[in-house]
Amino acid sequence: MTSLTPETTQRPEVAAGTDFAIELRKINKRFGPVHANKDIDLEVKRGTVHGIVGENGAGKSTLMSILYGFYHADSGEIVVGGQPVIINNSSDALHLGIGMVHQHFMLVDNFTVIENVILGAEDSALLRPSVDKARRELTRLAEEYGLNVPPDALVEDLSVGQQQRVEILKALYRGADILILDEPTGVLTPAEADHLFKVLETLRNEGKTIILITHKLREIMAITDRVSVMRQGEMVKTLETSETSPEQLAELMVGRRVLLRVHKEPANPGDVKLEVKDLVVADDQGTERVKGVSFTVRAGEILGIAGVAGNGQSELLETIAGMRPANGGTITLNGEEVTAADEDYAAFLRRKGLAHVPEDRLRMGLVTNFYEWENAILGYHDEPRYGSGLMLEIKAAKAEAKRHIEKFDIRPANTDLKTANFSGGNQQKIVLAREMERDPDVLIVGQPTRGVDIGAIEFIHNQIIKMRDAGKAIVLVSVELDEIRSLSDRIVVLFDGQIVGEADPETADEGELGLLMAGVNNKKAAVQ
Amino acid sequence: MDAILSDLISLLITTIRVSTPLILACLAGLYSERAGIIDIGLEGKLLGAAFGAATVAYLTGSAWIGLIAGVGVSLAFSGIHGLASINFRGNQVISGVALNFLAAGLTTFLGATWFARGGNTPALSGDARFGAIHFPFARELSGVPVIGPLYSGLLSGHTILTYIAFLAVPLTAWVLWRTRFGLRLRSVGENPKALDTAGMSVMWLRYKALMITGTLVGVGGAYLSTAQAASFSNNMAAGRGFIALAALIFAKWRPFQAMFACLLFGLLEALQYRLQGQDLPFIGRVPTQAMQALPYVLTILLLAGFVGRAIPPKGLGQPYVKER
Amino acid sequence: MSAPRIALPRWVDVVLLPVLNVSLAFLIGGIVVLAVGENPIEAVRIMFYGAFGYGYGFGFTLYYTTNFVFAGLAVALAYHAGLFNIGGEGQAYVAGLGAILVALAVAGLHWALALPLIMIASALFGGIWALIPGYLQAKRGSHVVITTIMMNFIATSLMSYLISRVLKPPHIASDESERVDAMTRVPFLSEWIPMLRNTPVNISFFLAIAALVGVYILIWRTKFGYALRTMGHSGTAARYAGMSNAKLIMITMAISGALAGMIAVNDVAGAHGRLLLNYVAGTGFVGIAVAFMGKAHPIGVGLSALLFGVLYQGGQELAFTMPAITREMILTIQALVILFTGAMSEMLRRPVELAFIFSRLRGHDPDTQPKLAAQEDK
Amino acid sequence: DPALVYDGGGKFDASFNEAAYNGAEWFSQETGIGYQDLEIAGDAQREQAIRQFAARGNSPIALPGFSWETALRAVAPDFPDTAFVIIDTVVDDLPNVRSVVFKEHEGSFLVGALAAMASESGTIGFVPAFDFSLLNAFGCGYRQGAAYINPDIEIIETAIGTGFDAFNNPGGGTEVARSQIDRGADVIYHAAGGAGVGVLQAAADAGILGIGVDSNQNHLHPGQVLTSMLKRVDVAVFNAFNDYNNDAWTNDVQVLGLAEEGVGAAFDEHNADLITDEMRAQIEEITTMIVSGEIVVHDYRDDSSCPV
Ligand SMILES: Nc1ncnc2c1ncn2[C@@H]1O[C@H](COP(=O)(O)OP(=O)(O)OP(=O)(O)O)[C@@H](O)[C@H]1O
Ligand SMILES: Nc1ncnc2c1ncn2[C@@H]1O[C@H](COP(=O)(O)OP(=O)(O)OP(=O)(O)O)[C@@H](O)[C@H]1O
Ligand SMILES: [Mg+2]
Ligand SMILES: [Mg+2]
Repeated sequence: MTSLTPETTQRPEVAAGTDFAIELRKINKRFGPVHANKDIDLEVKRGTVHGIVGENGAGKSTLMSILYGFYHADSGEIVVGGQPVIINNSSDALHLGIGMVHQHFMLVDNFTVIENVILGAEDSALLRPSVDKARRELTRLAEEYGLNVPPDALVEDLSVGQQQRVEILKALYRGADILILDEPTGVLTPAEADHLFKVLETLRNEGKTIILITHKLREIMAITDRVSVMRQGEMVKTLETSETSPEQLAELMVGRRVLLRVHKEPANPGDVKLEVKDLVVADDQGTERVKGVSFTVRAGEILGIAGVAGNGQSELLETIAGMRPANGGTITLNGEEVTAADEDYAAFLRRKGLAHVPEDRLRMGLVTNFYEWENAILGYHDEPRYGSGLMLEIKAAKAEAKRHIEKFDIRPANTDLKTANFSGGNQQKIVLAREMERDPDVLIVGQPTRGVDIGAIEFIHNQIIKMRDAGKAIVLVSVELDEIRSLSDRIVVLFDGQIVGEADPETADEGELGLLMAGVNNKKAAVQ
Repeated sequence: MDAILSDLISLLITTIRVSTPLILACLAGLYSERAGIIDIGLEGKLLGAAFGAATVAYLTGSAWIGLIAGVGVSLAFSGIHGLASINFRGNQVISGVALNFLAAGLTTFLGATWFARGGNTPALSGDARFGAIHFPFARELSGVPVIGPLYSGLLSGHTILTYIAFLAVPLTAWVLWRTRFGLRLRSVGENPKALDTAGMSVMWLRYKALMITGTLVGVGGAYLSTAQAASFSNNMAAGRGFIALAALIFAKWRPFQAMFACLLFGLLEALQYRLQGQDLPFIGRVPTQAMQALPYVLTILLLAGFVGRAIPPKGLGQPYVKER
Repeated sequence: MSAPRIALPRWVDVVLLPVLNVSLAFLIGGIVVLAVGENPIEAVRIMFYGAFGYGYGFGFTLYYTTNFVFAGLAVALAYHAGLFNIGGEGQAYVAGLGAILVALAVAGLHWALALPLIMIASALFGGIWALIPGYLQAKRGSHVVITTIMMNFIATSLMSYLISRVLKPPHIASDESERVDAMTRVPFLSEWIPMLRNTPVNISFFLAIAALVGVYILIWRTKFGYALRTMGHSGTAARYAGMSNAKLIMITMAISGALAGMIAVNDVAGAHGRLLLNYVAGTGFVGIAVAFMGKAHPIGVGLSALLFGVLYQGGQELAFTMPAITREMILTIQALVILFTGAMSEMLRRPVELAFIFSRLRGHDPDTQPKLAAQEDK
Repeated sequence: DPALVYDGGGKFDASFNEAAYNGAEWFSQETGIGYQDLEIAGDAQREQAIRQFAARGNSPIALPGFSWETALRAVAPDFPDTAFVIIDTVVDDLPNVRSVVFKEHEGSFLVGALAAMASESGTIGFVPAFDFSLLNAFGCGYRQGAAYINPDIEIIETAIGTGFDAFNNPGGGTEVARSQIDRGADVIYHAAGGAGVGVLQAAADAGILGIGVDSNQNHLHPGQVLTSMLKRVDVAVFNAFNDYNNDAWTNDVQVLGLAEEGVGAAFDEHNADLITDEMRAQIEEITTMIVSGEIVVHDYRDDSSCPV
């Protein structure tokens, strides 16, 4: 329990002489047997961007949640602006000028932007005055920081990047001086991420303090002033960013040397395995999201589909995987037409040799309430090897799960643990292992490394390359341009439900791809 | 023509009376469920409140004091529901089921012990009951064609509780969409974490919602025993709490739609009373039971045909677990 | 505030807490008993004596338990698929029609041959009554909670008409069906166990036990059960896995209704030997409590069904012996049991945890020392 | 001691069961002998309840309600020394059972006639709890009586619900009665147990007349309840207890109609102002005619149909 002085919610006057916005001393936090934070010390200088890196489960989010009053430390001390404080709840943190953008957004989906911004910070019992004030304030913040969001749009209609801006606006609206961002770029496109960093720079220049948690060392190098590394609940080291390198950080995080570049041999394409022709798909609301997409994938090659999130990738993937009916066009797998028709078409396609690593592992690829072994057979439970007839042979399933665990180094190596208790990276490995070990002809992969630490990223990338080299046809969808470029043998860019261009990963530069992703097609323009 | 009109009006009058307790219970459920707490226990609260109201109205001779007692009883029920589902993160459905059993058992048991009438309370008369309120000139205008029956019959002549029920509808809409409390209420049912990280207490807000729930359903219970009937009798809620819940889902947790859903149920019930034992054109005489099943059959058909998917508040039914 | 959390031994969770919760319910019930001037300890003794003390009472306990098992399993199974079936009452009622039609049609047939037919008919009728909401949920998205409530009301109307106007033979005064032939009727256990003489517990009791085992296997040992649980946790994941949600919903509801329908085998073809108006008498609703109290696990459902059987039968004994304690009083105690064991089951966890910490502190268990140090910070 | 087990509606239903209770109390006060009674929670408990009383030596055991028949048949042979009395149905093949049935249709005929006489609008109502043979017998007698007085009379019949729980829905009773009143009914007879309280209330509120049932309900709303159709269950219970006590027990079938004063219309100070001498005289005449067989009142239960 944090202790010391009783005064809590008074924002401390800036004590002269201290240039630390935040000092954490000997913070401890346990969740049952898990010691998530061990004697953590951290000092964050005022007016800087302070990065925090660490593997999945290192305790970064926990530490920040303690700072934000969401968790109570078992012991330790928090000093804000030179004053020891007790932060009992988020309200205290807000009063101390601490704002947080959570890893999983804390937004009400069916509220408007304004409603989300004023929630909890209303000025009066009636909403009208608060709404009016917030509208003015949002206009000001939009101008000042470039944080543009339509104030009356429903949050659920916004792109992820815009939703994140709403989170930042929430914090700024409450007058936050210290802004914590927990993995803000995990779900952003490069352009959105760039924009975010511009915003953060502006904020820093205005004297605000920013704590940034990320798995992307490139970002750390680009924006932070100092960086702290956490490993297994401990604070390993804090460094000046200018005096370190990605390689050093990676080694500190993981405890061993990590290869940050993907090594792959040139592709050796074979027969056409998957052919998509003039595919048209509508979303649940009936809006057309895929508008006549065609491409082919050959054995032994990786086709990367690049694009800003929300341009039809999800619907495209789901349709190819048999989860969503096509409204037009055909899909051919191994020469057989397999356009989705029934609700259980995904199972049929699996039997035909198609495997699918979904974009959203938590909602789709896994049942978090299931044991690990149960997830190891999700989608394949009907196969005879898990029992003939109606019965499910648990032994066979567990044996398979064990194999996955060993081969993919899933930790903890326990088939009887609820999947929710695995870290994000390990959850992703459970999905990958399941889909890859099936030995499919075609593998569809969506956002394989979202929210995964670099150690795991390296592993996952190598697995995907291995699959390719084993002669599988692979479709990779990712918003990470780096990932697309380093893994793919060919790249197509999806914009507004259409393929607007194709690029060679060896030669295409980021700028060219970026323009394509924004819907600007130079080549087409040139032809006309 | 006149006969048809007066028939129609009397049908609508019945509809309004029958709908009153449904609307109150339905709005009550709306506050609870908008705050993320399932309320299967509306039935029990109606029953408990009806008992409390009838008992105290009888003892004091005042319907108003009875009303307060009825509200008190259902507030107490809400309190238990809150303890179970907010503090102890219990299963909200099972808590509601328990409260229904508790109300059924306790009201009859206490009634039997106190009044020795097998759980029924003595009949109320005079000020111990809510009487009809007549609008100015209602009597004078009653003879005027069309306007007369509409004004004197349909609008005038209900008890105060009916007017409260219908006023509670726009009031609820106003609260939900125009006030700070409404904003927080809606957010806590959708995503309690959002409210929590905004520095507000989820627990306290949910209790506030349950208090409103208790109050509204309490008025509904009092209506049953001190306005519609004139005493409490065993299990007199007769499934109205469940119908209110159905109406709430039907209305997709929106106040005006909730009112219309309740009015629809009321209308079908009124119609059913009216059509029993009568020859229908083309069909002939239909068994009583078929007429009585009509409201429920129609509900199912409407639900399947027109209303579409009802998407509940996302946080509904999930206890808010705040790890510390 | 953030006292250390310790992992409680499993037996605390599985045995101690439930026992404490039931005790608390009885304690509060006891206060009410005291308030009406009776001795609560004596009341509990009578209750248990009534439920277990002699063959006659025990037979009734088993009979009630049988019904509650079926009703509880119906709710529990649907719950695993993420469906809340409040319609057990109506499904059982309609199943009574299937049971009686077949039982009367095959009148004179030996029960051993008739029983499977009656079971199939009951399951079919109950299953269809549940399949309708299932279909509407699957295909039209109508919320199964409302539709099952509606189907309950419709069942009451339908059955009231059929019993009073169609099935009632002229020579019987009350509105009920013809009797089931003695040969055909599901036999009472007292035929083999004299101790249970004159009690309605019948072969269906073993059906209930078989159903408990069967549902366990269905949920956790079959491929269908796996799919059902996947959908229950996440409809999207089920779709991803290539399971048809619509089919799963309909099959689950049908099985759930069939389970509720087994009440008809116990009552219509067995205990009552005829179809009575409102014969289900709330059993379907008790099933909701049984399922949730049993945490939707067949073992739990079995145990909580037994608890309710004890409350029903013991309560009857109590009403006999202590006239001041009426059936409503029993209902009140039942409500308290549901409340404390079901809805407020977590209430005593914290105190128990603290008690454990305290006892370990006294015992100087080195393992807990650091955590306790943390607590002393406060 | 004698014992009494109530039927589904429970002890204080303000009508049928309560009448049985009153009979037992009457006996108890008259003789100073106590009695035991019990309410059951469901059909499964019927046999158990009887058996337990019999095993404890209670006799006679009074069972008001036809629903007791099956349980009685199961238990009575096991206790040949115990006397049973069942009310509302006939069990004549067991040596230790007395059966008492009432001609509700005759009593209902009388109140139907009164209703027709009192009605000014020419429209009267009947409210059964639900569609049920016994209740239909009440309704059928009522229709015949009303039609006897006024062949053109309009009779509205509306059930409150569809099952036994309709007996507990006074709100429904109120609404049903009101909808009948809206359609012009100015006298309403109910056969709805507890829900009937709501019917009488609605009638009183609207300033028209209600008719009570089973017990004398005239006092509920003095001047607003035209009469009550009395069904002397209390007499049946009292007689059974008393006969046994005086060693005058008989195992027979007693059919209590108008002739036996087992049914009738209630006249007391509460409805004195409503009943004119003329009406009274006419009722007496009808009574005589029914008793003498000059008027035969059809019993719905005979053929599940009603001539009117
Ligand atoms: N509420 C909780 N209950 C139990 N354990 C928890 C809880 N929150 C976190 N943990 C555990 O504490 C450890 C630290 O988790 P935390 O979320 O802080 O990691 P992280 O560094 O943010 O990881 P990631 O990079 O995946 O976000 C993990 O082992 C996690 O499983
Ligand atoms: N849910 C809550 N959690 C924490 N603090 C709260 C909460 N609601 C109100 N407060 C605090 O309590 C004080 C008084 O609150 P407020 O005036 O909002 O109460 P209220 O009149 O009940 O509000 P409303 O009617 O809008 O809900 C304020 O300082 C506010 O910050
Ligand atoms: Mg994290
Ligand atoms: Mg206020």
